[in-house]
Amino acid sequence: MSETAFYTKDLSVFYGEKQAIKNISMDFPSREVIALIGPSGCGKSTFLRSLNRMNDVIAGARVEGEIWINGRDINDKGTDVVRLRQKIGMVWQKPNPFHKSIYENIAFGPRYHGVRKKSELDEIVENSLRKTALWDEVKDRLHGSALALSGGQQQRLCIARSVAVQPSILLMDEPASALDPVSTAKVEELIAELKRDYCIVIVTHNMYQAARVSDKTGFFLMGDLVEYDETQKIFTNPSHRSTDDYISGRFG
Amino acid sequence: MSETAFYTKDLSVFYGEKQAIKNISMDFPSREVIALIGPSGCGKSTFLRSLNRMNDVIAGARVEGEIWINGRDINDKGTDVVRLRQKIGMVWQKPNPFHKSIYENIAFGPRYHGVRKKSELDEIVENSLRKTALWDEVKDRLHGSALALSGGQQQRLCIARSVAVQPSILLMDEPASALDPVSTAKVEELIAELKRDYCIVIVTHNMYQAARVSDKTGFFLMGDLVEYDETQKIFTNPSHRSTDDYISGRFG
Amino acid sequence: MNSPVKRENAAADRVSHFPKHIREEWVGRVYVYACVALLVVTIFSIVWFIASKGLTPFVSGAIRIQDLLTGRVWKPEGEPPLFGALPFLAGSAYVSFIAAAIAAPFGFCAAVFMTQIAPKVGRRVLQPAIELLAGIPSVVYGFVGLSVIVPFLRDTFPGQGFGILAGSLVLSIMILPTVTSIATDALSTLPAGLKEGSFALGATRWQTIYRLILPTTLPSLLTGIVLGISRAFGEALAVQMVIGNAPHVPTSLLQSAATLTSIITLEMGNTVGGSLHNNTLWSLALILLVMTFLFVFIVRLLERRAKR
Amino acid sequence: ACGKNNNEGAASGSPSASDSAPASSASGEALSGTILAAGSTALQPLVEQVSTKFMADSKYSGISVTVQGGGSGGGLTQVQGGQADIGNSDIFAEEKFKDADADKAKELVDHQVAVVAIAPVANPNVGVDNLTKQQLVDIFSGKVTNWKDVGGADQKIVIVNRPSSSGTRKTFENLALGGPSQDLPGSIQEDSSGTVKKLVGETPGAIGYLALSYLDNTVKALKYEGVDASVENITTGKYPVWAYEHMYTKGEPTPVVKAFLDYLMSDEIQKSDVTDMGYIPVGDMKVARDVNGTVSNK
Amino acid sequence: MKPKITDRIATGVIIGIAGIIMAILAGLIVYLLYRGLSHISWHFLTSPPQSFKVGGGIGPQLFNSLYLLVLTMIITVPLGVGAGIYMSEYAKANKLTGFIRLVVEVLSSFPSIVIGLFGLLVFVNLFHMKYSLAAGALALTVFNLPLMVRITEQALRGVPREQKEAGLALGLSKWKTIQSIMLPMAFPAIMTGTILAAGRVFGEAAALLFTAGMTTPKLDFTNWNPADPHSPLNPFRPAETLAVHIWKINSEGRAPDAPEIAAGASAVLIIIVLLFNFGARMLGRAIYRKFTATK
Ligand SMILES: Nc1ncnc2c1ncn2[C@@H]1O[C@H](COP(=O)(O)OP(=O)(O)OP(=O)(O)O)[C@@H](O)[C@H]1O
Ligand SMILES: Nc1ncnc2c1ncn2[C@@H]1O[C@H](COP(=O)(O)OP(=O)(O)OP(=O)(O)O)[C@@H](O)[C@H]1O
Ligand SMILES: [Mg+2]
Ligand SMILES: [Mg+2]
Ligand SMILES: O=P([O-])([O-])[O-]
Repeated sequence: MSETAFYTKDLSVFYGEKQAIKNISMDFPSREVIALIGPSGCGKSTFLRSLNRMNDVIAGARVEGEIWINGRDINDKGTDVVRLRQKIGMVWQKPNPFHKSIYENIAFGPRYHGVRKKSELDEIVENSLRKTALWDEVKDRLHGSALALSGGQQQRLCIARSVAVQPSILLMDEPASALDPVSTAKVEELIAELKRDYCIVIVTHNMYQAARVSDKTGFFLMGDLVEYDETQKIFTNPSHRSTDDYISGRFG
Repeated sequence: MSETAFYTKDLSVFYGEKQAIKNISMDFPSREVIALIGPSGCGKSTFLRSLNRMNDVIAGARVEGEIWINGRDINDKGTDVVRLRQKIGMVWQKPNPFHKSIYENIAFGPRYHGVRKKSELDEIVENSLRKTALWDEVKDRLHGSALALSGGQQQRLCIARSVAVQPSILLMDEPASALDPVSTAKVEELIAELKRDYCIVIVTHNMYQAARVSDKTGFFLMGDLVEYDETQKIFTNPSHRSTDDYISGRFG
Repeated sequence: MNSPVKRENAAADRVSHFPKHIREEWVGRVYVYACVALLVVTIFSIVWFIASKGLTPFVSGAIRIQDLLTGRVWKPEGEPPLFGALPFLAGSAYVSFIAAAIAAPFGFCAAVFMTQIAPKVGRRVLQPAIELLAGIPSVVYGFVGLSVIVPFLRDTFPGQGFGILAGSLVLSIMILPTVTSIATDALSTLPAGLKEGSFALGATRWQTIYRLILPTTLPSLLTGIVLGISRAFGEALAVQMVIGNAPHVPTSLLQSAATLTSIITLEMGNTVGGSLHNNTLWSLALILLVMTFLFVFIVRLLERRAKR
Repeated sequence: ACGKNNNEGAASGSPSASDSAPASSASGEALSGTILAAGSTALQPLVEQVSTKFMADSKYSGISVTVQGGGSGGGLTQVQGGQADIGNSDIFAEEKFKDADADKAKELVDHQVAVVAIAPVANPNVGVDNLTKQQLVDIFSGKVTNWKDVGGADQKIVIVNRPSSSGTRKTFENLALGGPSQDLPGSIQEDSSGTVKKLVGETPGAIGYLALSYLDNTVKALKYEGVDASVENITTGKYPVWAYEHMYTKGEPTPVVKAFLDYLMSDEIQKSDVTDMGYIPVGDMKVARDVNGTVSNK
Repeated sequence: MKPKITDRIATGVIIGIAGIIMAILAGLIVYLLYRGLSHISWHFLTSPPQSFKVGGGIGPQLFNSLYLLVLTMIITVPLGVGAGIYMSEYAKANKLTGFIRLVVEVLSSFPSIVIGLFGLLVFVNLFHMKYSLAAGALALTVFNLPLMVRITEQALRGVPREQKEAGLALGLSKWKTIQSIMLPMAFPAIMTGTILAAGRVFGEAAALLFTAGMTTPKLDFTNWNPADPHSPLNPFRPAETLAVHIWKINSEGRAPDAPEIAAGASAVLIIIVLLFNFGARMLGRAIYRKFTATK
């Protein structure tokens, strides 16, 4: 087995009284793609969001348990959340480019993190766009609005934006579910490409997608991690009845 | 083939400038279940809602084309929309019980349509709840708030509420997608049960569900009806490439 | 001189105790907290200053609270001076309640029109119109009241036109936007699908509104009405211009009356600071303040009800 | 006692001051400074107008005068508290600062700058042009409610009052009615003389009272006890309902303030602006009145 | 059939009432313009009022209103935006926040005359500002602040959560995210709201009677030194605004053409309020288009 990028221990998330995630311990190897599947409302997004402490943003959300990255528990009080998030990129279901130019969308992060020189920034922008296979499509309109791009392009731009600040982990919440077949294929290719450098955690409701892109798959049900194993095992020979029920579409 | 409950001819729906549904002609046989599938945003809900003119409620929505039920085009100016909707029940993805008691939720419709006698109403309530397999679960708290029921129960209550006004067509928009496995199974059973009396049109994103419950399936893509055929045919041997791509999970 | 330092911070991760982003965070924090602190200080000083002025007549023993609240005679320059504020309390209560009684059905109907009947026309025409009504300054309402409503009432009914009715009519237009906008919010934020559920059963629009929407949104509608009353209660100039200002408990809608605000406007400038008369006017201001708290309290109660 | 001294000071100062003040300032360099006069709205227009002229005068170009309204009470409070240099008032400070505050009045120095008479006014259609004191008392106490009972048309009487804190009302009550009146149910009360004039003019059967400076032909000024409120009758004391317009300073005025007050008392101003605006110059009065209301010949 | 008839009737009544409201508004505006427009001229808009003669204008009052508005906004906007940011981004769900919400709510419910009286006590007397633009601007700030807070809070809440999260996820500090991602997106809404609030401030009179005063000294419009007592810019001079002027003219006005002046000034006021309203809408739309770069 490869080295571990990070792992959680007894992670629970509450929304007010309600427990959305129940004592989940899970470890994520570097340079692999981990898919999280499960029916709507089972807590996939909640779990994903707790990994970069994005749940801090939600009023009433409370996280318990530990998340160890680089020998530190990020739920510790002393954690520098801002620094942490720089190391963990995130991509959402709905593409959410900033209302700025394509160039600015990507340069924004690096510039904030101290890159001042125009030439350096230019380079980062180009590299990020190349990595996400967008460069050829947008190189002529780098200073045009990012909102003028198609949905699929916007989503890849958002991935490029994350990549530009050099994270080591990428969290993706249904990154292709709002995209057309062609864009979906491109994003999936991109994931395969990026996993050479990053640990990628992807939430998806498309089981074929999970099977295609991931190395390991976790099945969630009502806040519990029912099963977590090699993707191939999960899809061919799951250990739990409910996993089987779900992947064979008996509910959800 | 069985008799036709209703059919559409060149039906288009616009939201402002944008055309969400493009010239769809489709016929719906009585006493059958017709599933509508397709990726998010392809117009399934929009199409369904135009069948009982529920799009009237949405500002900016405009419907063109014909929908023939019982020898009349319901898009005709003269149509009595109220009467029409009584004949076409509707169930939504998110259960939407009224903020009233269980009893009142079901009695609301019949009472409004002229049933005054307490005994008659009682009977309708009981029958509707029995039909939806809710009776045993709620008979002791008929006058408690409907909002205290679980999601699955609420959904079945909404179906019971529709059934209580004796429609001939039932429209269901992802009726089980927010439900747990057990409730999903119950709703699917219910659909199989109800199709003895009604023509049921169901939107679902769960292809197994479509395969399980429906007799015919229509595949939508970006406002077009790509393919419409016997369910078995669609799932085993679709005529179109994109149908195949979709049901084999290559996107969506 | 800043940029090299920053660069260094970015590079030497954990060395500096105050990396740029933490400093930044503090700047933001200090700024917003200061703004909020100022808000709190403001409100406390309002209460403190008005209360300390308004309580002097009672503390000094010159007037008893119950006499002020229940006294029917306002004769501050008499021998002995009499300070009965009941006429103003009654006047304020009458005008604001009647105004609300007129505005409530109008507001509800306008809200129904905008959300249920013709949302497009509503958004394009009625909504802006109502916002405009809210934007018209109260002196302009007073001016129109004085030059249209008062002469109209004078010519149509017995009396001089000035009085509770004139005040209420002017106020009802002024609070219509408040009532309407809250009703509109309540109607448009109804739980998704509620209305459709009813339509799908074949209920008519009116049935849906009357049997489903009205009961479900009632607490919110009441909130709007209370807010309207609250606004009417505190309105000064428009009312003062048309109500007639006689310090008597009104016995008819067409009789000149006075409100708390109108008597303050009228007499504050003519009395010397520190005199009993002047201090008693501050007591009236204090009553206005207390009423504000009361209204806010009621609104909160209703809102809590609406949430359930 | 103090009040009396002040009166005399102001009255006697007026004729001579006009030339002494500029003389004193001419001896040194030109005066400069600011003056804030606040208070009576009745007096405000006059002071404003005069201050404009004053500042336009090259002799006083270094002085800037600001005039504020706010009501007599406010003016007295502000001058007493030191926020204003001059407190304009329609009534004696002693009438406002009473009881516990009586001492405050003693610190103020009175400068009477004009006289204003107040006349009962009625809607032109009431059919009456003279009222006796008793008739007025009956009307304002609600004993008489129809004009026909005082010899006019058969019409309901509508009283348009000023608020009880008004200087105009106080003067009218004291000098025309002989004592405080009540606020009757159904009477209208208006903040300012302008509104009173407007209402009396518009409202059938209305009666009120106004300073002469407000009069015009939309309302009818009534004779009081058969006496017309003419300049002649007022200066001789035949028409009793009149009052001084006061400008109070706290202690003796500073040179700058004194220059302005002297300018206001100068013949040039008293004979033109003061009379033009419907006031009567103090110097024209052949009678004087003290704070207790005692009238004496000068 | 019966429910349908009820429905028809009810619908008719509701439409009727909507019509009545429109008619009231139209009537108001038409009346005000009809009475006032004929009196509006360049001279009327620029010359000072006359106490006793015909032909007075509203120049200084108009200037005062605008200047006071500017002063008020200079104070209110930074404070209101700051507190609004607190409300939407920093307030935790605890008692303190509940209390601050209550404060804002109460503050916005205070009658404006009470705020005016507070200004009289504190700004005019205690701080020795006398009746002045500064005192008026502070009173109006108190009056306007809660509204500004609410506008900002709502505008920020209108920013999609994903935008904020995208900023945070890039490792931006919270403040930076607010400053350079959320505020720009909220800007059109804040702008629109601010202009509407400005309209409200422009027409406010009750809070000014006892703070900015009811008089205007003679102004020298060639003197732009804010320290000079005759300079229109001096913030420590008293200033009668247009709204206060209307109120005063309606009661005190002794000029023979007082009714016309009142009507003319009301028309001017209403025209400006209309301009604020339409301006806010149009500007909001334009800015929105610019920011979302939908060219
Ligand atoms: N902000 C919130 N406040 C309260 N409850 C929430 C909140 N967000 C999510 N929940 C609840 O927590 C549970 C888990 O939600 P979550 O969004 O993580 O599910 P999910 O698996 O991502 O679903 P989906 O596939 O629909 O995105 C759900 O029951 C949801 O209702
Ligand atoms: N009220 C509306 N106004 C404008 N556009 C709308 C509206 N409702 C839906 N649309 C658009 O119309 C298209 C079809 O939407 P529809 O809701 O019918 O899709 P769907 O197939 O039901 O998707 P889903 O599976 O997500 O429910 C979408 O692009 C959507 O953005
Ligand atoms: Mg999710
Ligand atoms: Mg849908
Ligand atoms: O001059 P007044 O005191 O009556 O306003």
